[in-house]
Amino acid sequence: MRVTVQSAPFDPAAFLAGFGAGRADVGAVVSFTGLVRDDSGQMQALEIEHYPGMTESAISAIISQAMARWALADARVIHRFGRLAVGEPIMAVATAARHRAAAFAAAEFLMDYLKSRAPFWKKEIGPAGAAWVVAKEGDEAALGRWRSEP
Amino acid sequence: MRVTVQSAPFDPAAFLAGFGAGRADVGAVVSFTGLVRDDSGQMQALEIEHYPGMTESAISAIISQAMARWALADARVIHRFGRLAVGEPIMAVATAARHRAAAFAAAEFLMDYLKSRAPFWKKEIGPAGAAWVVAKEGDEAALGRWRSEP
Amino acid sequence: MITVLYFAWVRERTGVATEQVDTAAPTVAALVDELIAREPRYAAAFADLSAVRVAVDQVLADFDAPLAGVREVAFFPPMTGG
Amino acid sequence: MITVLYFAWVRERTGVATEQVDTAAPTVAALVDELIAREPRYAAAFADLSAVRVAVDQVLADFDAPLAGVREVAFFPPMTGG
Repeated sequence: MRVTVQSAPFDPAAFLAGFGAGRADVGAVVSFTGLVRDDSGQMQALEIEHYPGMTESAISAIISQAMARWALADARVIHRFGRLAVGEPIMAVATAARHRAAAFAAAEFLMDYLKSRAPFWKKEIGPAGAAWVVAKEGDEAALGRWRSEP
Repeated sequence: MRVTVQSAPFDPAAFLAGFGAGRADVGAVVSFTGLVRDDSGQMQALEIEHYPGMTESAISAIISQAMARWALADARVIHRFGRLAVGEPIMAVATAARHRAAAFAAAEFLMDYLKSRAPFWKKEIGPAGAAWVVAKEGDEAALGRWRSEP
Repeated sequence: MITVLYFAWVRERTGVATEQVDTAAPTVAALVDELIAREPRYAAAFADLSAVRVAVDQVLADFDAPLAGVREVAFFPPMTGG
Repeated sequence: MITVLYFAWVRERTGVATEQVDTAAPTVAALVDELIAREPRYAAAFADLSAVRVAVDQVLADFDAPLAGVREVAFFPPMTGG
């Protein structure tokens, strides 16, 4: 398991380097990378605030849950904070498992929980000023499927 | 869209390099890498046969379906043939979309279809000889969910 | 003495990121009531409690969580990571 | 004249990867019948047709696919890529 929280940019390819490699019990690696999107064409930057101290422990707890539930061989999360430009990677997760269904499910689980349970807050900076991103109702609802499934 | 079919080993990190980067309309990139697993502890190699000529066109057709269905910004597939050692990457897919649900679904769709609709055949080489991998009933069944969902 | 932290727009309303609060409040909810009674900026921050989340000693908690032995309480909007 | 290809264990049973077949068979199924009638190795390859897949001019097809104008037919087991 590896958790990285940093303000510096990261390269998604480098984040994956060597992950899950050279092991006879890993048949599937899934990665997700979230990038700064600009739907309006007006965004100047994305600012991410976080809760130093709690961030790493909250992410580690989420990863531990996923690793136990899907018997993952490994999992890795990186998340940036500070000021990001449009197109830059915000965060990434990677999961390694025996089979692909587990690797996919665990990566989606990590994303759903990171979105609503890791202490990050996004603010969009545009020409008219700054606006905090509002959590979607769907984000909380997405957690429901992980409670109902076996 | 990029399709690569090769016998040479590939680096999953290099496969992802630059994918989906620097675009304002991409918020989510998902990748899957399949690796040679050895459950028995006795496998000496995996040999993959393919149908030159049909392979690239079959994969391209599957990617085109996924790109249209999820309005993907980009998608990429690499698949090896020939002799592979335990732990080596067999193949990888990557999808880039506006939102993460589309990127995840498209990557799973590509995997399900590549498994049963791209002309590759795997043979496991062990101390007792060689055995063709038998397609699982579940592989064909997995395609069903993509027909029923909207 | 409890360290209280505020994040995102909760922080912008209280005007402070972190402060030491001398309190005997038995629960998070009681602490919030004390803060609201102090100054209008706290009343603004806690005007809609359904929009505020709380962590006690860096673990997500409810407003009825007890404060006995607690060193750090944080208030913030629903998280928007990922 | 049709180019016929065999892959994986179908190829191992026919003993040949590719061959030119002079045929007037109207469908894939009729071509299979012709091959089976020729030599036991074809009968072995096509003993269980439910385990054999076919591609016509490099596109997956059914056994009742017509062969008029077709240049290439391939037989193989269910695919195991990915």
